[in-house]
Amino acid sequence: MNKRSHSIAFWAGVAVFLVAVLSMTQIVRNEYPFFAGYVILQFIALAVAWTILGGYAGYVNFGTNAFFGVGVYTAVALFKATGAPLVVQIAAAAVVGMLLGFGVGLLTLRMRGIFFSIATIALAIIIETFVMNWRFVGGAAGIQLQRPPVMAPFDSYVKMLFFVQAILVVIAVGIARYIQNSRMGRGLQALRDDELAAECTGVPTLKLKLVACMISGALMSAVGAPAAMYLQYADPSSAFNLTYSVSALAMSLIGGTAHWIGPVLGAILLGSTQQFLAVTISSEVNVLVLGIMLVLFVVGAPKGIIGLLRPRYRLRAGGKQ
Amino acid sequence: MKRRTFLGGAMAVAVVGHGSSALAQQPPIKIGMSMPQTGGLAGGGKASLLGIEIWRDDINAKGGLLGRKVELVVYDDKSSASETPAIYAKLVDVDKVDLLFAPYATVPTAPIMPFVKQRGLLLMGNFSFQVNSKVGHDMWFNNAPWGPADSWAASFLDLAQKAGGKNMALLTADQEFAQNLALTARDVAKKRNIPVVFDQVYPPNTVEFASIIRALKAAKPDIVYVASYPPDSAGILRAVNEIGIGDDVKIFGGGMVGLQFAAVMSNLGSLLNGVVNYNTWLPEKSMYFDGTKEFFDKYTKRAIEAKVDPLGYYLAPFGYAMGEMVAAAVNSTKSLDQKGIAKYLRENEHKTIVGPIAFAADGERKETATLQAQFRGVKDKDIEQFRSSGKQVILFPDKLKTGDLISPFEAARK
Amino acid sequence: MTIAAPDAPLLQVGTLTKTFGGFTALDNISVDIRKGERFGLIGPNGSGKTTLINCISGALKPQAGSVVFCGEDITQLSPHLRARRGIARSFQIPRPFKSMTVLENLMVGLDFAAAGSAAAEEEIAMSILTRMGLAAKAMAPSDTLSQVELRKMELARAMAVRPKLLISDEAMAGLSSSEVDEVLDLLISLGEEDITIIMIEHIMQAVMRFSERVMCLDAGKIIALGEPAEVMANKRVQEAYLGT
Amino acid sequence: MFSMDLLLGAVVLGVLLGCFYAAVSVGLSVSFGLLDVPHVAHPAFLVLASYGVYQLNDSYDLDPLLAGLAITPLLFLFGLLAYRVYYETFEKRGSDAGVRGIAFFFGIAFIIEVLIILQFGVDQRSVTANYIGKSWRFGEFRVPIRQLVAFAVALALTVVLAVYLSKTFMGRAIRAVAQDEEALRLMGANPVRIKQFAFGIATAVLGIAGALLIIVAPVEPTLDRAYIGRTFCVVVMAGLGSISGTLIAAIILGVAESIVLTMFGASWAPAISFAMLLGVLAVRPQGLLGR
Repeated sequence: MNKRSHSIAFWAGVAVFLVAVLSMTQIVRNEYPFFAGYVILQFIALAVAWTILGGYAGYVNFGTNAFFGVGVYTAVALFKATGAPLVVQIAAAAVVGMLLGFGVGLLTLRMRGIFFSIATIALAIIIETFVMNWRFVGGAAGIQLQRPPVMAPFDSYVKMLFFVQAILVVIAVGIARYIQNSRMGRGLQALRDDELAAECTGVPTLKLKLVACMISGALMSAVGAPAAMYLQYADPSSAFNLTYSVSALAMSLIGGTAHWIGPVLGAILLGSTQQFLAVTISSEVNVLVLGIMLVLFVVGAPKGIIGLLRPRYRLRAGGKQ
Repeated sequence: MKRRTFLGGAMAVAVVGHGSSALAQQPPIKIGMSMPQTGGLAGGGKASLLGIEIWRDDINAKGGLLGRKVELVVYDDKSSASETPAIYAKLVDVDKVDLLFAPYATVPTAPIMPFVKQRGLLLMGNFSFQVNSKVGHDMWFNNAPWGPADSWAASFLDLAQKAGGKNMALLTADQEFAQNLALTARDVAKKRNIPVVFDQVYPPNTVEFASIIRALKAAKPDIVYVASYPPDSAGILRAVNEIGIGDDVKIFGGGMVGLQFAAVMSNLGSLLNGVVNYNTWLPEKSMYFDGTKEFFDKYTKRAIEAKVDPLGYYLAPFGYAMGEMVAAAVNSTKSLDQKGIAKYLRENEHKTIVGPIAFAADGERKETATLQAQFRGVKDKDIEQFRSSGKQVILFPDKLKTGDLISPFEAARK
Repeated sequence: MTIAAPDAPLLQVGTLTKTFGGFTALDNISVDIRKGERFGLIGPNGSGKTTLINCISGALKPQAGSVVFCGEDITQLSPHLRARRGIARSFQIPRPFKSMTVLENLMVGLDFAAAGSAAAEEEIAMSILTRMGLAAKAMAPSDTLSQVELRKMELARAMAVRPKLLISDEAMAGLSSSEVDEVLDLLISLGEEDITIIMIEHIMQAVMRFSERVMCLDAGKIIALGEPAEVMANKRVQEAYLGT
Repeated sequence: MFSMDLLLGAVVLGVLLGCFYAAVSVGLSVSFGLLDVPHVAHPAFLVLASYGVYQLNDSYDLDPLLAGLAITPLLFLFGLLAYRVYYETFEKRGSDAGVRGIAFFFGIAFIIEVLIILQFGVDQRSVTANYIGKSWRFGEFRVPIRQLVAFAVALALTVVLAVYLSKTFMGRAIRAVAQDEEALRLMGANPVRIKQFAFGIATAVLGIAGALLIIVAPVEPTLDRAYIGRTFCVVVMAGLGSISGTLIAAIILGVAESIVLTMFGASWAPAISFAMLLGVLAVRPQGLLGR
C-alpha cells in the first residue's frame, strides 16, 4: 500500500512536471530559458541513463560520448537520407544505442569493471573515427542541417525540443525508477556489492549487466538524437566530446547513485552551475569548478547529495569496512 | 515574433529621442558574442577578443557610438558547437544586446547561423569558413579575408604552377577547417588537370609524422599542399626537416593553421624557412593602413598582461576591423536598425586597419585578401624577429606583394 | 530435469581435475553425497577444499570431470543456474551485499533463486531470520553486523535460496567457542530438515559432532573418506592434517 | 603505392614510436596494473611533468632529459602525497573505490589542466636541444634523432624499471603486494607503505616520460585527454602490471599506427589501434603477457 501511494505520488509529480513544461512553452515568450533548459534536461536524462549501469551495477561507462554521438549521427544520417521526423530519429537512435550496448557489453561485461570502462573509451574513439571518415554525414568537416517546420502547438522548434527532451527525462527516470524497485534493481545492487556472492545467490549477473547496458545505451543515444536538430549542425568533435562522459559520471556521483533522484539532483546542480558559470565567470575557471566539485564530493560526500539528505546513507558511509 | 518589433521600436525611440552626447546618461550599446576561451580554439579566441576590446576602448575614448558608450557582453563557448545556441539565445533574449559578433572559428559559429537567420539579426562573422554557403543569410558579414571558397587553393596553385609544379600531394588534418580546404583544393586541381599523387587525411592527435612524410616523399610530388592544425603543423615541419621531402618539391605549405601564432613560430624557428603559407596580416610595408601601427602598439602592450599571443597578427586586427565596420555603419545610418546596418555594409567599401573591405552577396569578401607568404631567414628562438619585415615575404595577392617565390623548396630553406 | 531415483546420490562428483597454471589444485576427485547427508570436508590449507566447492557451486570450471546434481550434469552451468537448482553456499570470508539491510540480503536469494510473490517472500525471509536469531537485525545495514552475525547472515542468505544442498565454507572461523556452538546447532537443525550439507571446517570438535561422513583432502587428492572416527584415526590424515 | 622499402621504414619508425608509448605508459602499468589504482589522471601528471621540463629548459637552458631527471624527486614526493590522499579517502574506507576513485582522478586531472592554463597559457610549448630537428641517415633512409633519443631512453627506462621490480627487495615487495596483500601483512610488512612507495616510483618515472613527451612533440594543457586512451590501451593490452608486456604492447601499437599512417588511410589510425585493444579484450582478457 505504501508502495502504491509512492507510485501515485511519483506519477502525479511526472504529470505536474510535463504540464508545467508544456504550459511554459505556451506562455513564456523569451527563448533563452528553453535553450538553457534543453541543455540541463539533456544532462539530467544522460546522467540518469548513465546511472542505470554505472550507479546501480557499478560498471563505469566512459563512453557516454560514444552513445551520445551515435544518437546524434543516427539522427543526422536518417534525417539526411529520408527526412524522417524527430520521433523516428529518436527511436532509431535508441535502437542503435541498444545494439551498441549489447555489443560492447557482450564483449567486456564478463570481465572486471575497469576493463569495461577501458573498452568504452576505445569504443568512443573507434566510432568517432568511423564518423570522421563517413562523408555522407559530412565527415570531419561537419554538416549543417535545416530544421523542418515546427509542429503545433509549439511556436518555435526549440520549445518543441525542450518538451521532447522533458519527455525523454520522464522516460529515463521512469525506467530507472522501475528498475530500482524491481527484482532487476536488487540484482544489480547485489552484483555491484559482490559479483560472486550475487551469482551464488542465484542472480544472473551477466544477463542483468547486459540488459542494464542495453537500456542505458539506448537512453543515452536517444538523448543524443535531438541534439542534431537543436544545433542544426553536427561535427564529430562536438558530438563525441569527452565532456558528455565526464559530466554524466560527475553528475551521477555528485547526486548519488543509489537512487534515481541522485543523478537528477546532480545534473540539476552541476548543469545549472555550468550554465550559470558559462554566462558569469566564463573562463577556464569553469573547468576548475567542475574539477573541484568532483573531488570535494567524492571525498567528502561519498554517497552524494542523497547521502547528505538521507541519514541512513550517511551513517553507513562512515561505518566500518 | 511580436516582441522583436517591440524591441526594434524601443531601440529606435532610444536612438531618435535623445541627441545628447553625454556618455553616462544613456544606456550603453551592448555588443554580444561568445568567444572560445577554453578548449582547442582558446588561443585564437583570446587574441581575437583582445583586438575587439581595443576597438571598444578606442571608440569609447572617442565618445562612443551615437553618443552612447559601447559595452561588450562576452561568454566562453569552450570551443564547442554545443554551447553557442544557448549563449546567443541569452545574448538576444535576456541581455538584449544591440549587435552580435560571431565567435572565432567555424565550429562554434555554425549552430547560430540558422538562429540569426530566423530572427533576422545581423551577425558579424569572425574567421569562420564558408559557414553561410548553405544557410544563405543576407545579414552576415565575415571579417576574414578568405573571399570566394576556391580562391585559397587557387592562389597557392597559381604560385605552384608558375614555379613549374605539375602534380600535387595533399596532406590534411581530419578536422573541419582542413577538410573544407582539402575539398576546394581537390576541385581546383581537377579543373587545372593537376594530378593528385598523394592524398592523405591524418587523424587529430597524431603524435609522429615521420611515417606520413616518408610516404608522401615516396609519391614524389612537386607541389605539397598541407592543411593542418597547430599541434600537427609543428610536427609536420619537424618531420619534413628530419626525413626530407625531396628535391622535386617546388612549393610546400598552403593551409597550415598555427604558423601564424607567435608561440608556434618561435618554437619552430629556422624550420619555417621556405614554407609558403597563408596568412591574414603581416608586418610588411604593404599592410599598413590608417591606424594599423597604433593598433599594434596598443596590442603589444596589452598582450603581455592578457597572456595572449604577443604578436597577434592573425586575428586581433580583424577583430578591431569588425568593430570599425560596425561603427562606420552605425554612424552613417545613425541608427541601430540591423537591416539598415546590413544594407550599408553590403553596399559600401569599408576602410579598416587591415585595408579596404568590400563584401559579396554571401557576406564573404568580394575578392580574397588571404595572403600567401614565404618564410625567409628565420632564426631559432626569437619572437621579436617576426616583428620586422622580410621574414614573411608576401607573394599573393599581387596588390600587396612584397617579393617573389623562391623555388624549389629545398633551395628556399637555406 | 531428470528425476533421480529415490536412493540415487544428490551430488555426484566424478573424476574432477582443476589446475591453475602448472599447479594441480584438484586431482581426479570422485565422491557421491547422499540426499540429506551431513558431510564434513577437511584438509590442510591449500589442500583444495575451497577449490572443490568452487567447482561444485560453479565459481570455477574444472578442466576435466563432471558435477552431477539431482541426476543432471551441471558441470558447465554458471553459478546462478546452480543456485536455482538448489545449491547454496557461504563464503570463507563473508561477502555480504554491503549496501543492503540484512533483510534485503535475503530477498536477493528469494527474488532470483526461489521466485514467489513479494509479500510472501518477505514473510519467508523473516522466518529464516527468526530461525537464525537475526530477526532483530532485519533492518540493520549489513555492514554494521558483528562477525558472528555476518556468519549467520551468510547462512541465512544461503537458506533464502531454498537449497537442497548447502555448502558452508568455514562458517565458524574466528568465532568464540560459544558462538561456534551456536552456529553448529543451527547447521545441525538445518540438516534435520532434509537439507544436505557440506561443511568445510578446521575446528575438529565441530566436524566430529556434525558429520555423518568426513572426507580429507591433501594436495588435491582424497586421502581418506568415511565415518568421522575412522577418518580421524587414519594415519595419513594425522600426518597431513594434524600434522608433524 | 605498396613498397617493401616503405613498409620497412614504417616498421622501424613504429618501433621507435612504440618505445615512446611504452615510456609514457610504464608508470601507469605500475599504478594501475600492479596497484589497481584507477589512475585516469596519469596523463595529466605526465603533461604536468612536461611543463616542468619546459620551465627548466626555458629559463635555465637545461637539457630536457636532465630537466626531466631533475624533477624526478619532486614527482616522487608528489606521488607519495597523491597516493596517501587516495588511500585515506578511498582504499581505507573500502567499498566503491573503483567508481569514485575514477571520478576523483578525473577531478584532479581537470584541476591540473586549469592550473597549467593559468600558469602557462593555452599556447603549445616545446623545448630546444641539439638533438631535436636533426636526423641520422642510413643511405636514403633517415631517422629523426629525437626519435632515437626517445627510443633509447624509453627502452632504458622500461628495462631499469623491470629489473628494479624483479631483482631488488623493494621491487619484489611491490610485486608481492599486488598479488597478495594479506600474505605480506602477515610477513610484517606494511602493504600501504609499499604501495605508497610504488606509486611514488610510478609518478617519478613521469619526469623522464614527460621530457620525452615534449621532446617528441610540442605539448599543450589539454594534451592529457589524448593520452588517456593510448596509455590505458597499452597497459591493458600488455596484461596488468607486466612491464615487459607494456613494452611489447606499446611497440605493437606503435608499429600498427605507423604502418596505417604510411600505407593505408591515415585517418583510420586511431580506430585500428583501439580495435586491436577490443580484440585483445575479447580473446585474451588477461592481456598479452598477463598474470
